[in-house]
Amino acid sequence: MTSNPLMTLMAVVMIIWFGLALFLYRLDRKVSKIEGVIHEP
Amino acid sequence: MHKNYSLHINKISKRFRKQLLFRDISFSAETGESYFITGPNGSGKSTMLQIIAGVQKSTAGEIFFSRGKKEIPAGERFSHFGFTSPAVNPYDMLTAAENIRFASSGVKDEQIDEMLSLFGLYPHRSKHVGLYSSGMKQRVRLIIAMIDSPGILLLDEPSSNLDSAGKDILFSEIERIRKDTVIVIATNEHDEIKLCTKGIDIAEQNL
Amino acid sequence: MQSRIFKNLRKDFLIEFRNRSAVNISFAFAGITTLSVSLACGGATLSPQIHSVLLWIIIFFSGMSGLSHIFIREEEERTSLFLALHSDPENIYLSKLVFNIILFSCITALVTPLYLFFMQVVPAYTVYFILTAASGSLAISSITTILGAMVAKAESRSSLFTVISFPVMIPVLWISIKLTSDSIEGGAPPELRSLLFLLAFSGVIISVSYLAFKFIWTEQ
Amino acid sequence: MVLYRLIFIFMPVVIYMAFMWAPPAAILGDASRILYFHVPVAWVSVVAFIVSGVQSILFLVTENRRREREYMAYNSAAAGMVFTILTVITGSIWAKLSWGSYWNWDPRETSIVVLMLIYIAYLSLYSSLKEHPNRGGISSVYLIIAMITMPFFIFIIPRIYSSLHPDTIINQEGKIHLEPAMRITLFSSIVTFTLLYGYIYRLMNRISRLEIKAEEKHYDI
Repeated sequence: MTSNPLMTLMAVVMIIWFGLALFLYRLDRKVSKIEGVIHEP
Repeated sequence: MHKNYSLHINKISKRFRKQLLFRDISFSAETGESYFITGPNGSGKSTMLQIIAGVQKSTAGEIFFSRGKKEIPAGERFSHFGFTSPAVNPYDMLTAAENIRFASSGVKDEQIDEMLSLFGLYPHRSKHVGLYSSGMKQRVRLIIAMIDSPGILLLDEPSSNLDSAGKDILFSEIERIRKDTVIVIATNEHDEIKLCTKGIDIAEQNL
Repeated sequence: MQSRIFKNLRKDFLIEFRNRSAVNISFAFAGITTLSVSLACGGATLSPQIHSVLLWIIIFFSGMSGLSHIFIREEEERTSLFLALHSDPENIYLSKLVFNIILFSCITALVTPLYLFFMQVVPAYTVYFILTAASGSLAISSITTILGAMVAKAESRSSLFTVISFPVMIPVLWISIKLTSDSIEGGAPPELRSLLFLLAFSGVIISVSYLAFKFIWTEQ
Repeated sequence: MVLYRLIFIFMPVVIYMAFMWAPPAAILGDASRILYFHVPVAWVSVVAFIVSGVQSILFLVTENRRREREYMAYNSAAAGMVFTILTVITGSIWAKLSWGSYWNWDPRETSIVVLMLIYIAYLSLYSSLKEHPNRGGISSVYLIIAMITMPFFIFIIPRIYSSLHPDTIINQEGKIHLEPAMRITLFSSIVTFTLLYGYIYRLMNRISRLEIKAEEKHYDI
């Protein structure tokens, strides 16, 4: 695996993406939660 | 001389970005009536008047002007009202007469001179307004509002900075025109409130 | 309506004429920039393209220094409420536009001959050169009028004005630079389509600004 | 919306396709893989610009939901700015690899820079109008004016510069030949990035809506 630089690059990009995705997803959840609180009562 | 003007304010609210100024203010006034708006500093008296004059927009609510039975469309209101406020500043580099001519719609020079001498500015007519004292500037503002003898007169703190002679002139002028004009005054001065037939306290309406 | 525009114009000219400092400064700025550029170049022979780039950079920055003034003055002297009470937004826009066009034509008419004189440039097609300068400055003043109105309401005006005008002005500058270098160099016959482009551009900007000005001037 | 959540599946697939599945291009080799990120990002920056222009027009035309529209125009521009910066960075890396210099004022490069300048100008105008009650109106008019200068660039650019940039999307006599696999990868990448933009944009709008709601709740009692 280490022999192929393309593979390493892809792994790096994937890791960056997963970090970003996790962040976005958590933000999404949080906003949904607050929306629930604000719109409910 | 004028047809009957009337002014209806229907549930006006104003909110600046972060704060609510006033809410659901309604009143109406007709020719011959003079109306006062009072309230503590910062309660939105001036804003209210500027909304009526059409230079600011309300957050909600409507304003109707009508002359006789006919409603005046928003674009033509300029020619029907006079407005003064400490926020209206005449051009410093023009003389009083030039400022008044700029504001009026085709008034004769004699009429301007007459107004200037009525308010005691005739000796200073060729000086630039930038050299005037604040009381003199206030007189210029009043002339600008009244020169076209408008059907609706909106006065925001009309006697601010005026000396007692100036106040007398102002009050006698108001007395003179009050039966042909809708007058709305935003003020906290007792003398001015006494001039009016009815009015509201914005702050109380808010509660 | 027309009398209102004339009244506004008369007022603006009276004020600017009495308080000459602002106009004087923009003329002085234009003149001094031209002089310093020609001084720095010191008789070096430059290609027509460089000449036209230099000329239009001078014109651009002269415009930047002077053209937003007409609206900023109303805000700084707090007279904009007075103006708004007595004129429709459309009239205000048109009178300020005419003022700016006149002012900027004068600035261009000062800068261009000075530049030609000091740099010893003789354009091959004189009429073409003049037409380019005229329509380029028309386009610049039509853009800057509306942007000046915007910037007058904002903070940190003068630097912001350059920032927001530049991207909108790039097409005008490009075309004017190209046309000017053509007209200095000679060779290729004059390209009328590009001149028309400048006029069309000013026309579009002026008509959109005419429609949109009330959204800037009065609160929404 | 479920549609936007698809990016969580699509993006890894696209990354895999871009690096592993698509064959390397004929001349540029593996360096050409940056294409699958550069083109979609550029596409998104234009889309974001159009969206915020349309929101600005709607802001001026419609009467209701004014504040929301103001924020929506701003949000799209803010998102677009980030994508534009990414476009410039990926583009200049690619330019270095294929033409040998990071920057050479090619028409495409020029137009993305102009777009970036417009975004910068808009954002700085918006921020310096901080407390102005008419911030939405003024900044909307600016975006509209900036938008109407765009067609003029189409007229000028061919007159001023000749292009080095490959016509990647239409691709008739382009310098890079796109095989079907490459085309599929590029296309799905564009779709995914558009979805990503949509997702982020929606999230920003929801936060703005909450902000407006909170403000009204707090002050209207």
